[in-house]
Amino acid sequence: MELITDKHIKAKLTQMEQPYFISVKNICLSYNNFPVLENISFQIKKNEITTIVGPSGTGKSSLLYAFNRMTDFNPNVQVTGHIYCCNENYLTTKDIATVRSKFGLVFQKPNPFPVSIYKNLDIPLRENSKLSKTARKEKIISCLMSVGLWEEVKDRLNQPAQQLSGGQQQRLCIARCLVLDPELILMDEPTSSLDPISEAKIEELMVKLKDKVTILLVTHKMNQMRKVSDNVIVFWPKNNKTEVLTYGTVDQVLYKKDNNTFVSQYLNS
Amino acid sequence: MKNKIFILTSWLSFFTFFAIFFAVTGNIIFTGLDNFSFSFLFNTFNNSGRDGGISTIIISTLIIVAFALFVSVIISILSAICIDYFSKNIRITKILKLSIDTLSATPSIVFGLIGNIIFCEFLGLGYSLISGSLTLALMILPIQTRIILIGLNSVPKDIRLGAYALNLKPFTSYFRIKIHLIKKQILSGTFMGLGRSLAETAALLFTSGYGVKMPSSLLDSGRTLSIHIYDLAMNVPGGNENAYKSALTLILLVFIISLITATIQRRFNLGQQEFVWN
Amino acid sequence: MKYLLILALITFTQHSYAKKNQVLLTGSSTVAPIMLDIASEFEKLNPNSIIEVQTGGSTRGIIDIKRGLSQIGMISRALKPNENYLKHKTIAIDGLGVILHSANKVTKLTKQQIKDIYTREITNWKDLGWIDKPITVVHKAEGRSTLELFLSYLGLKNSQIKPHLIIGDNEQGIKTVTGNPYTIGYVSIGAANYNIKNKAPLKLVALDGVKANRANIINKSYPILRSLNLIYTGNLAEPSRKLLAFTAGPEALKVLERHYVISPQ
Amino acid sequence: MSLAHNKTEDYLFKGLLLVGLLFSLSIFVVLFFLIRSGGHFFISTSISETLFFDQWFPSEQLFGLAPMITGSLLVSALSLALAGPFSLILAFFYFYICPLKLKSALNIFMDIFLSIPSVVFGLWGLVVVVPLLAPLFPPGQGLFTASIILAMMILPIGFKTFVATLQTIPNECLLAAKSCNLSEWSVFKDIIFKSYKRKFFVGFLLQVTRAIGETMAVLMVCGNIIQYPDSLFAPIRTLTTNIALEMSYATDFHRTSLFFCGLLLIGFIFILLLISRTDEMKYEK
Repeated sequence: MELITDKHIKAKLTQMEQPYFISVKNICLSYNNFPVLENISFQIKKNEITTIVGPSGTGKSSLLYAFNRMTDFNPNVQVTGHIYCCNENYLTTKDIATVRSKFGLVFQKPNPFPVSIYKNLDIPLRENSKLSKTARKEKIISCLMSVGLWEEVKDRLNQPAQQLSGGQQQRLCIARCLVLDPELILMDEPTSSLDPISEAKIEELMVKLKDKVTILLVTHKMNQMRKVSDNVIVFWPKNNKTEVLTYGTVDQVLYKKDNNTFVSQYLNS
Repeated sequence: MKNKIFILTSWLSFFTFFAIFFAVTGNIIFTGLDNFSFSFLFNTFNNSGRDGGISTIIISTLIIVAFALFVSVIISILSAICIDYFSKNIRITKILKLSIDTLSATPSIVFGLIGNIIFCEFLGLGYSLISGSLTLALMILPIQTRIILIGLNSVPKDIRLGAYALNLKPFTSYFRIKIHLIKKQILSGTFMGLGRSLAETAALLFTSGYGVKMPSSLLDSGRTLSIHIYDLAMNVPGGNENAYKSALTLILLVFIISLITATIQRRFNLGQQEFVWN
Repeated sequence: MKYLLILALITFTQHSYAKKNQVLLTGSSTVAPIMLDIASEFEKLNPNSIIEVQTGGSTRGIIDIKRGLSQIGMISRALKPNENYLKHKTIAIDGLGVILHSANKVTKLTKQQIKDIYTREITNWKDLGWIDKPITVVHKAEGRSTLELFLSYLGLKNSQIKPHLIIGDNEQGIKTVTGNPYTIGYVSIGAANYNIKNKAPLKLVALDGVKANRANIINKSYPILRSLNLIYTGNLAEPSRKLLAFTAGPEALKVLERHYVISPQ
Repeated sequence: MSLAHNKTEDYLFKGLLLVGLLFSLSIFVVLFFLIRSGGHFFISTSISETLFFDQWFPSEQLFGLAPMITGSLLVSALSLALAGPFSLILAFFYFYICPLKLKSALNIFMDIFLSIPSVVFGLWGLVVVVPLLAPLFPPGQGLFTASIILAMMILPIGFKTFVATLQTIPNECLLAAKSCNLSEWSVFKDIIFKSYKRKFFVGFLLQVTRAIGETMAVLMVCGNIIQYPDSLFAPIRTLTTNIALEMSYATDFHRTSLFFCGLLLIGFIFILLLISRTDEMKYEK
C-alpha cells in the first residue's frame, strides 16, 4: 500500500525541479513477470536531446514503448511507476489520446503507411485535430519543410510512400510525429537500418528539431550519441537487472573519474 | 463519433455471427442430442440408417478426407510455387491464375459429374473411396493454392532478393527457405480444405457412392457423413432423427480437429503474431 | 499418362475390383434404401457374398444395366415399351398419395378437383370447403417416376401444370407440406405413412372416395399404384439369381413391412 | 555442394514444377470431359433458342435456360451483397479490435461453420426459416430465403480470405498507426481499405463463385420454379439446382443439356473472372 500518495510527490516535485520537463520515478518493467527494469528514475530536460545508451537487452526500447503506452497491447508486459509530465502521471492516465499525441514514437524500421505521401501525414492530423482542409495542408507542408523533405517530394505528393528511399521514409515518419506537434519525440535507434548519408541527415535533423521539441533517443552508436545528445543516461546490467549507472550531461558522464573500465571502454568506443 | 459507430457495428457483426451460428448449430445440437448414445458412434448401420450406428461411415469419411487433403496439400504447394516461379512472365501467370480461379469456382455438382466421368468411368475406378477423395482433392486444390499464393507473395522482398543474390537454385530457394515462411498459410489453407471437404455432398454422391459397409480398401465404395445426412434427411422416411445425430457427430469431429490445429498453431507459433512491440 | 496414373493408384490398393461373388445394384433412390436392408439380410444368411447398392436414379439403373456396369438395376416404375428387352421382377407395390397438412379440414378430393388445383383453376382453399387462403401447389421435378405416374393419372402434360414449388425427393415434399399448412403435394404412400406414424402433422387424402390404406392397395382399388422393380438382362450370375429369389422370401417381407410398402403377392 | 547434387535438384524442381503446372491447368481437363459429354447439345439446338428461351420441358424437347440463368445471378448477387461487407467487417474486427481471448473462440467457431454440410443448411432453412416466412410472404421458399442461407454459407469463406489478406499487412505499419493514435475507423478506411482494396477482391470473388456453385442448400429452399422472379420472395430455380434435380433421371438428350448447364456455369464464372482480371492486372503492373 503506497503511503505517500501521488499528490505528495507531485507537490514536492513541482517546486523543486521546475526546469525538468519529464521526471521518471522508480519504473519497474517486467516481461511476463521476469523483471527487466527495477525502479529506474531519471529526468529529461525540455528542448534537449537525451540519449539512453547501454548494452542490448537492458530494456531500453521497452521503456521507450512504455512512454507511448504501446505496452498496453502486450498482455505479458507489466509496467508500474510514474512518468510525470505537466503534473500528470502519463503511465496510468486513462486519457491515452493526449499521451500518444504528446509523445511521438519513431520506430527502428521506417514504417510509413501504405498510402500516398500526403495521406501519410493527413490521416493522423485529421484524426487528432479539428483543423480545416487548408489548415491541415499548410501544417503538412511546414512539417515536411522542417524535416527537409519538401523539395524532394513536393511534386509527387500523391505517389505511394513506399517508393521513397529508406532515409526519406524515416524522415517522413518523423514528420508524421511532428504533425501532431508533440512535446517529446521518442526515437528507438532511428538510424540503425539506414545508410551513413541518410543517417547523417537524420542526426542533423535531430539537432535542428531541438528548439521545437524534446527528443529521447535510444541508440547503440556511440559517435551518434556524442555528436547529437546533450545528456546521457547509461543503463547497465547488474545481476540480471538493469539500473541507471550514471546520468548527466555528455561531458560529465564521459570524463567521470571513477568509471570502471568496461563502462569507459563502452562509452568511448 | 464515426469511430464509435464503427466499433459498435463491428461488435454487432460479431454478435450477429454468433447468433446465426447458435441458431444453426443449436438446432442441430438440440435435436441431435436427445437420446444420443455413444453406441450410435460405434455400432454399424442397419434399417437403412434409421436406427443403426455410423461407425463405418465415420471411418470412410476420415479415409476420404485424409487422402484428399494429403493429395491436395502436396499439389497445391507445387502449383502455388509454379505460379510464383512464373510470376515474372505476365501472360503465363494470367492463364494459370485464371484457370485456378475458374477451377475454384466450378460448382460442386459439376465436380460430381466430372468426378464420375473421369475417375469412375475413364480411369475405371468405379464408385470408390479413391475416386471420391480425388474429386475432393481437385475441389479443394484451388482454395489452398490461392491461400498459399497469398503467403508466397507476402514473402518480404529482401528475402526474395537475398535468394537471387546468393544465386540459389530455385529448388533451395523454394523448398528450403520460402516454405518455412508460408507454413502458416499452408496450415490455414489445409484447414479450409478440410472444412470444405467435410461439408461436401453433391460432388461425392456421384463418385464415392452410397456404400455403408466397412471399406476394406480404397477401391470400395464408402459413404461420407454429409452424404449420410443427405440420404437420411432427404430420402429415407423417418431418417430425420439420425440425420441430426450424424450432423452433431460431424460438428464434434470438426470441433476436435480445430482444437488440435489451434494448439499446433500455438505450439509452433504459426499463428499470426499480435502487435508485439519489440 | 492414363495407365501411369492407374498403376500408381493400384499399387497401394490390394483389393481387386471385379470380385466373383459381388453383385452391384444401381438405380432409383426410392428403391435403394429397401434393397440396402434386403442386401444386409441376404449377407447375414450367406456371408461370403458382397452386395453393393448405389443410387443415381432409375435412368442410371437402366444405363448401367445396358453398359453391363451393374448386375441388377432398380427402377421405381414399370418398364417402358422401348425397354422390353430387359427382364423385370416386381419386389414391391407402392401407391402415390396426395398429402395435406393435418390442420387442413379437407379430407377427400376428386380427380377433377386435383386437376383444377394443379392447373390453377382452383386457387383458394375456400372453394374446397376450408378457410379463405391461397393454395400452394407442390409438384415434383421433371423425370421422376412419381411425376410421370401422377401426370398419367391426371391425364395432363407437364407444361400444363403451374406449381408454386417443385421438390426433388419424397422427404423434401413431406417437410415442405408439414412446414406450410396451405400446401398440397403428392409423395409415395410408404413415406407418408411412416411420417404419419411418427406424429408428423400430415394426412393422406382419399382419392375419389378410395381411402389410401393398405387394404385398398392390396385389392388394387387405389387409383395410383406403381411397382418397384429389379431389372436385369437375360444371363444372370449365380449370386444375383439367389438375391432375386431372396427378395420374395420371408425376411424380405419383414423389410418391406418396415418400409411401409406392400409385397406383390 | 557437389555439382551432381545440384543437377538432380534441378531436374527434381523441373519435374515438380511440371506437376504443379499440370494441376493448375486441370480446368482444361474438366472442360474437355464436359464438352465431350455436353458438347453436341449445341449442334442440335441453336444457342439463341436455349439461352433466351424461357420454357424448360425436356420431355417435350423445350430447353429454355434464361430463367435459370437470371435465378443463379440474382441469388449469388443478393447473397454477396448480404455476406460480403458483413464478412469484411467481421474479419477486420477479428484482426484489429477483438480481445485476444475471443479471437481463438471466433476462429474455432468459424471453422466449424465452414464445415457444416450444405445439406444441414438446407435442412435448417427448410424446417426453420421457411415455416417462419411462409405466412408473411407465401410460398416461403424463394429468392430471399435462398439468399439468406447462401449468405450464411459464404460468410466463413470471405472471413478466412480477408483475414489471410489482413495478415499480410506488415506489423510495424499497424504499430505506427497505434502510436499516432489513429481510431479503428480511420485505420480501416484510410490505411487498410484504401491500399488493400484490390487484395480484398479475391475474397469477394471466392464468395460469389462459391455462391454460384452451391447446389444442395439452394435446392431445398429456392422453390425450384422456372420463372423470372416477379418479387423478392418469388420462387426461382438456379442452374445448379436444375442439374441436381434432374441429373439422376435424365435420359440421353436431356442429360447432355444438363452437362451443357455445367458448361454454362463454368463459362459464367470465366467471364466474371475475366472482368475482374482486367483491373487486377492493372493493379499489379
